[in-house]
Amino acid sequence: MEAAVWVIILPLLTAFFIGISKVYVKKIFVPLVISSAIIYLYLLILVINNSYPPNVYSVGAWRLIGINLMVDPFSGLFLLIIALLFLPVIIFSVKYIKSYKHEYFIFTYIMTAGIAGMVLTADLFNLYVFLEVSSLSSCALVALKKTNKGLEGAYKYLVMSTLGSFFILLATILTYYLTGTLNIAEISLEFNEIPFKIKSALMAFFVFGYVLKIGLIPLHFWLPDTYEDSPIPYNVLSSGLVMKSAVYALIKVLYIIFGIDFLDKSGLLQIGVFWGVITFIVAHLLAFQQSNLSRLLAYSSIAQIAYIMIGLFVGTEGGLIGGNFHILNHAIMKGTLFLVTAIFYYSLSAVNIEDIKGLAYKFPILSFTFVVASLAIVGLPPFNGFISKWLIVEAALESGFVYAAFFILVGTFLSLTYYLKVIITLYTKNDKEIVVEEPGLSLSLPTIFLGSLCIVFGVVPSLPLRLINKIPTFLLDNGEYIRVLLGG
Amino acid sequence: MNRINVISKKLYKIGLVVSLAIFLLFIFYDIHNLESNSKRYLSDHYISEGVQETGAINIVTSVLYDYRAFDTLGEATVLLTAAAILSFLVPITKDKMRGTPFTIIVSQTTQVFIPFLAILGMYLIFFGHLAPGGGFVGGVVIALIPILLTITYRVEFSEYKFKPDKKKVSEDIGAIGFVLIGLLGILTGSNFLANGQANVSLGDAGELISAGLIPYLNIMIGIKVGAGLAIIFNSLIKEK
Amino acid sequence: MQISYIAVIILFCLGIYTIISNKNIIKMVMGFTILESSLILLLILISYTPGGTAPILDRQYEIVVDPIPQALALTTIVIGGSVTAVMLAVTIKLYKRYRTLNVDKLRKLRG
Amino acid sequence: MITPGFLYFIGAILLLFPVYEKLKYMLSFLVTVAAIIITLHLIPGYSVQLDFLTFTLVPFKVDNINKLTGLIFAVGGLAAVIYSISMCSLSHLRLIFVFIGSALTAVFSGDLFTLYVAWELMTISSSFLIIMTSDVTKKTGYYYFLMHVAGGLSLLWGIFLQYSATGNFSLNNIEVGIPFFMIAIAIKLAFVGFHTWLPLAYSKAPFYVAVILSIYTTKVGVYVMSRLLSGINSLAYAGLISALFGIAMSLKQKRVLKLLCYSIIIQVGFMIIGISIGTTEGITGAIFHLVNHILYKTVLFMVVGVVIYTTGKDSFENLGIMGRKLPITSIATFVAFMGIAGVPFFNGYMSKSIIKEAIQDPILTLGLNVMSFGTCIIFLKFIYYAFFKNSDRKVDKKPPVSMQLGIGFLTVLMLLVGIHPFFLENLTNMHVDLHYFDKKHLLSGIQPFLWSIPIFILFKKYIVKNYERFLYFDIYLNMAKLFMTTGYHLSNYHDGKLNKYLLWATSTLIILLLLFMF
Repeated sequence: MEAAVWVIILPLLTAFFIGISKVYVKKIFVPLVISSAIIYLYLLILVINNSYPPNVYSVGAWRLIGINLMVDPFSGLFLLIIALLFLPVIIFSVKYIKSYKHEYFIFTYIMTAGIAGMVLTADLFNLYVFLEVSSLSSCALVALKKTNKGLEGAYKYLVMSTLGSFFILLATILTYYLTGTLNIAEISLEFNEIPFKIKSALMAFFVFGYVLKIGLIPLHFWLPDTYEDSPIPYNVLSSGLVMKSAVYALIKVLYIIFGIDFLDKSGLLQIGVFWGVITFIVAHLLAFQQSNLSRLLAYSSIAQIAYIMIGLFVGTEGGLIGGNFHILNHAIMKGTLFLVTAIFYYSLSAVNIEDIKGLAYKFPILSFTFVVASLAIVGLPPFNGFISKWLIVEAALESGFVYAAFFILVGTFLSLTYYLKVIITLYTKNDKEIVVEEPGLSLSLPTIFLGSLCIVFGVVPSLPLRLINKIPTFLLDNGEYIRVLLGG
Repeated sequence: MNRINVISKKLYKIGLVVSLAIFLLFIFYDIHNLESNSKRYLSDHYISEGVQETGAINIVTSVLYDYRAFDTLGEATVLLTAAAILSFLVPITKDKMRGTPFTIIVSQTTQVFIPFLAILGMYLIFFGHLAPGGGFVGGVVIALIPILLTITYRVEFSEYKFKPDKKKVSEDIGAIGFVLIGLLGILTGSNFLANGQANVSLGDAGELISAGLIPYLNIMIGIKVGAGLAIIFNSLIKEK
Repeated sequence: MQISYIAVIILFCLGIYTIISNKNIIKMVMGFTILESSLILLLILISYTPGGTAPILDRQYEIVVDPIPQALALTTIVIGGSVTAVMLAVTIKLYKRYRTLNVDKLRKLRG
Repeated sequence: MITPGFLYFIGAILLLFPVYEKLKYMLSFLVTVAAIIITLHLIPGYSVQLDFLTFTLVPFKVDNINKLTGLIFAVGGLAAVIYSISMCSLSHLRLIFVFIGSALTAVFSGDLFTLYVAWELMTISSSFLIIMTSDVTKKTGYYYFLMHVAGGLSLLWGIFLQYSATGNFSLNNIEVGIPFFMIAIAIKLAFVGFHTWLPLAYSKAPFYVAVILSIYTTKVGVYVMSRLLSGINSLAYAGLISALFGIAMSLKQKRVLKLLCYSIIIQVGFMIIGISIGTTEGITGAIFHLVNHILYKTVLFMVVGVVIYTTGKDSFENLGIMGRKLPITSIATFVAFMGIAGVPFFNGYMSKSIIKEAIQDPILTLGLNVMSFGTCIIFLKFIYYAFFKNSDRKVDKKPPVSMQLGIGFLTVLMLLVGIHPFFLENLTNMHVDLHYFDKKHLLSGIQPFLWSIPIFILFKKYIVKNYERFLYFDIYLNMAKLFMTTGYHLSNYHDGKLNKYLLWATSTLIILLLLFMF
């Protein structure tokens, strides 16, 4: 299982080599980036294929006294998202990014490495370190354009993510103090003897720290700010991976370390579902008010994350499947929407919704992709968003969260209001002569690829569900996970 | 009305912080009352077996560069990221640092200091596995050289002596070197960043050439941290 | 309970208070530094064993303090330093653009 | 076995390839005709099963009722496509194909899941049809889409309740969530109170789009109602009220298309009454009425379309162009009028008689007569403007052959059904034990028509008059305003002050700690 560690170090090495190539050999830059991305794709597929049954890779061969990487279906899903998003975004960015190209790629690769590390590691402190790697580099990407808005967004992001990290660190240190170990499985075993109150306090710190990075209301404010004036291909990775990796870490910590019984007893499941409902209602209301396209999509991201949180906090098998499927789907759908937005920005620097008026007649295929992705994200059949929302609602109903299930449907309606607004603007004829820079194939092909996945996963949901169906066993029953990690 | 508003806001903030403090006090008190001293088997293992397993006398170093070397890779990456952010956020135009005129004493002392700093840094890096110190500390000391140059002779001189590009490249080389040394483990049929497990000769504990790959990892981190901190400092100072 | 843990709590809450009540960006960064140092202090405290020596085993010692938190503290210092450096850089940039250090004046992004 | 709905989807995909003008005609013709042939040869009882996620779905199931409905949908598809093909662009044609295909899928669906998917596909395709056709329909399309998605979500919620209670997706035995099914169907049916989208969409959209929408949208609602909610007797009165509302509104309209829209609401009232009775006869009558309604209402829409095509506007005065210059159109208008008025030997008579026969309640019988009477009055106005009022409008251009073909085809079918009512029964093996042409039925059928003529002549000046619009109140717009203002206030709270945000964050932390620790 050497590939697991390569998933983390290959992007790191690429980033370091880009740094060197910037100074000495500028010519190899594009081939280096592309070939590394392709090899990375191959590695990811290799690891995802081996994710079931889960296996453990021990860094430094120290087994339990060192740091372990563990590939299970849950992390396999996130690697799948990286596999689906990374190569298209890299191909897209090679043409799209014009200034600070090297820095952009350095940070993107480091960010991907950080996310891969977060997803694979089975060590609490290592999780924190990789969290910092990914959030610091994504903060750099927010500030990449060096505009006023970009810098302001970066500052707000930095403040928020640092605050969150400190609480996570505090909880990590206290966990070490209580258990004397940092391995997730051992912590989980030790935690059985810890009193309820202390565990709840630790959980509160973990939840607060990670939710600050996930962005549930009212901890969401930095998120639209970071999206507004950052390079748009980064937004694809941000909404698809950076936010999701925090979701991953939170779920892993909660389900593996604390265990589903404790979550149920402490009331976190109820609170989480309620929090999710509040979040998506408010986010939809706010999204309707936006005039900036990226900001609108950011608020929509918040709402979608809330759906995911509901699915994951319902605490049943169906909920976990639905929530995880929605994680994948949201990454694809939002990726498509952002890439189309990026093409509009590239072609005629369209930022606001008004600016894209009439573009449907200039870019018929891209607009169609946009329509498909937005209908999918609204949750209309026969696209992928519908299937995952269906699963979430079904799970919520099954476990008695009737209000949540009902409000998800209401939220679907609310999200249609603003997406339809954008679509109609897109299809309104514009008399103005617009000068358009043609996006080449390297821009439109990745977009269309992601857009077509919206339809494919909607019609044949069994493709990703084959992987996702295996996730709940390892989360609902943390004994299984612990057994594998401890090598028993 | 406005005044009351301000005061109540302030009181609210203080209330929040005080309640947080009470919670923390409560939690710490509870934790302290638990029997937690028995939960030290991991560190006990490091202390009792660490010297044999890694060959390093300094257990902190052996934790940093062997047991938990993957963390170190992560934090090196954080540092590299920070250096990269700072170096691209600085403007292209080179503003003069507002010169503080120093007397000759300062500049002369600096000249005397620099070799000692270099020696100290080297020592800290090379003896990282034997004595307090290590790559990070040594790197910081080495980074002091360009920092001192910057403070005393202005940024132009410092950058003339240590070219920014060179610093960036050496930072990258440090990081790459760390990963490559880690890959040695894979080449020898063991795992990434394996040291003793990969049949690297650990030598006798206490010797300079011992502890397998740890000294080399220390060197790489030293290069990286030195170059990175220099970049960070110069970038911050270059801003008008 | 040792008195030094109260120092950790005080530092931590001081850091939080500095962050949420100050409008000056630099002071906010200072708040983060205070927060970070409180956590480092906590790490060192939990590694401490009464009568223990530093974990450098040039000969056999009776009691040795826990080396892991010290290693973690080193990592935390580096990460915290990096974050602080980035924050300061962004602050400098922001000051150049907005000509103010008042955080409430940074209001280009809203809604 | 290929299903008719699937065939239309394939047609839509085939139309993706840029084809010659001729190929477009041929392809559409082939697909539409093949759909009719396939539907004709379906055997009741045939069904297809499909495993999807954890469910076993029945995406295709044939019985007598949906075979007939599917057949008339397919026939309507042929006529409508022929009618509109010369005007609409390739992308619109594709959307039309998807729309017809999803309507056919909905009709033949054997479980709630497939029904919902087809239902939403209909919404999506028809909304985009409205949105994309012209620049004046954007807001209409927005309204239409939102209304229909609200209906669709209501259906979905009903399905969820039903599924969690019973554990299957069966179309029969709806037990839980009936109010939600009702709302969903009411929106599709343009029931009074939920009808606001219908006049708006049909009058703003281009006429060929209105023709296609009028064939399927409300009729799918009727069909689904017959499946899910048949036999709820109280709904019959609701249908009556809806129809009376439709009569009152349609008398006041200035535009012919709007008149036709409100008349749809009246006719749907007939079907609601038939379904709510719940007996086999009632449902059969409703479905037969659906068939007849599609025939004559489509023809009327097509005729108005010809008027719009030739004169550019659908005011009542412009109807005057009919007459000798447009022979096919005029004959079709006349036949459709007789059909909708329920005059014996025309097609509406047959289904109205069946419904009347099935009713036991005297109030409903009276109501039904009033409805027929009102319909006659409304369409006498139409006929008056078309044939009796002197008009100086000139026909500038002749309608294309394809339009006339579409109208002619449906007119012939109407005459066939009217003269030989057993034709429909034989086609689907649904036999109603009724002698259409005995004295009693003939009398009761012709009465409203005969009464309406003198009354129309007497009250002509009130009926043929331009009323000002006196009432315009839309509760949905007010709800939208509430939504907007709430959002506006919320977004004002996000004023970019980091200190405020940090305060929110810290408060959240304290709340979390309080929640978890106590």
